[in-house]
Amino acid sequence: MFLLSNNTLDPEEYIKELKDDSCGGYVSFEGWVRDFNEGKKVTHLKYEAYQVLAEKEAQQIIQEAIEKFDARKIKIVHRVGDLQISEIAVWIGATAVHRGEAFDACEYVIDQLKIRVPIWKKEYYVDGDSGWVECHECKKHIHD
Amino acid sequence: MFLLSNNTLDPEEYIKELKDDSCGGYVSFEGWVRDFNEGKKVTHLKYEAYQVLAEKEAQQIIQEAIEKFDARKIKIVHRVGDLQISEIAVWIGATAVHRGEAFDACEYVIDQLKIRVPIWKKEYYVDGDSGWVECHECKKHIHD
Amino acid sequence: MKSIHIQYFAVLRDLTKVDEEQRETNAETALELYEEVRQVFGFDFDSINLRVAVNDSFSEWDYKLKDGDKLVFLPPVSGG
Amino acid sequence: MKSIHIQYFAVLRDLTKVDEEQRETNAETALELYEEVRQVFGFDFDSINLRVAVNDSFSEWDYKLKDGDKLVFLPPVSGG
Repeated sequence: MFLLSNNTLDPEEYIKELKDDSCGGYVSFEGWVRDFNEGKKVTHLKYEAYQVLAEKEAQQIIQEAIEKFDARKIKIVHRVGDLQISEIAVWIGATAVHRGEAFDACEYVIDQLKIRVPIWKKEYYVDGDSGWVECHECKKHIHD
Repeated sequence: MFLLSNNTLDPEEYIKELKDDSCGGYVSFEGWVRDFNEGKKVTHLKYEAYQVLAEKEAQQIIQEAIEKFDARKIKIVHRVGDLQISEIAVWIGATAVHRGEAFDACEYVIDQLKIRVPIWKKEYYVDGDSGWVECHECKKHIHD
Repeated sequence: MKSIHIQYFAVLRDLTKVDEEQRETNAETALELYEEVRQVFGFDFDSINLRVAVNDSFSEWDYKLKDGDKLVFLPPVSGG
Repeated sequence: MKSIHIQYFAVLRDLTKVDEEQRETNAETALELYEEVRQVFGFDFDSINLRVAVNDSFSEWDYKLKDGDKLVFLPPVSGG
């Protein structure tokens, strides 16, 4: 299951949906907002999502991970809106009968999410500058 | 840091010690008590530890993981005493600047813990039987 | 003339200043429509660096536009 | 004669029925001591399947016992 949230993420709440007496391993990943990126000090950031397609693509990734790695349940929650340093940007939980499957599934999901799911991050820097991350790859840097 | 706990594990509490504004990735593993093992239905189980050596060995594993994978902080909490189905037997949290390092460190710690740290599991089955896990490898099965 | 609904996100939206528009166009393909709006808003990105979604699914740049289609031009993603 | 403190865990403790004992012994090595207690308690495990800890550190089976040492014979672990 995939969820976009405007509010502080609450992993303890999400874990409840994954509980399963037949599962021996649970792996979770949290992406935290770092205070530095590419040598610049970050004050806060903003995520926005193309919601309908993000949900479809994330659901597809979850399905792939379950099939590839024999995982049981996988949930993804991604924050949108304004985030402060150290807040959780994304939470992923994966369960499986054995732990190796849960590790593989969880890592696959975050790796794929980062390259496929239409969510964008804008970083705001101490020097007043800001920019959409990876837009140096688009050969243009935006200054507000 | 390594901790043995007689009480229900509390991951939300342990995560607080790992928070770090310079870390972008946090991976955690939980080992849950399964209702089935090797074809037998499990009712509950018991863990016991050789505490002093378990602490030394776990601390050594944490140090290895930090050095091998450039992880920042790692914490392990292992339950001892009587556990019910679906309870957390072990919790491991690992942080790193980048997510791949956190995944690798966390998986290394649980893999090594399972083969090196002197903790033993006794399973109790629906049929009234019980046994120390892996003792079929010692060529003897204990019946209480 | 076809009427196409276009949504803008992230770096593109910073340039368009609007989240979405309904555009009357003679463009035949998704790529032709992108080149049209690129001129209008001064996007500095080649289509090769973007992806396109049609009616909420990923699509190809040579997709043949139909009246009433909903298009989104997607900058490189950076979630997670 | 040396006096050695021995702790028992898990499957071994189920057989000894005691957590620990202070044993007077003529055994020279950790292995000799294991073979001695194996006889006493009827352990069915070869030393090859166990590990030994001396004074709270992993050690070798040919470790030369000293008076006052603290030994633990470790069944295969199964934590996690």
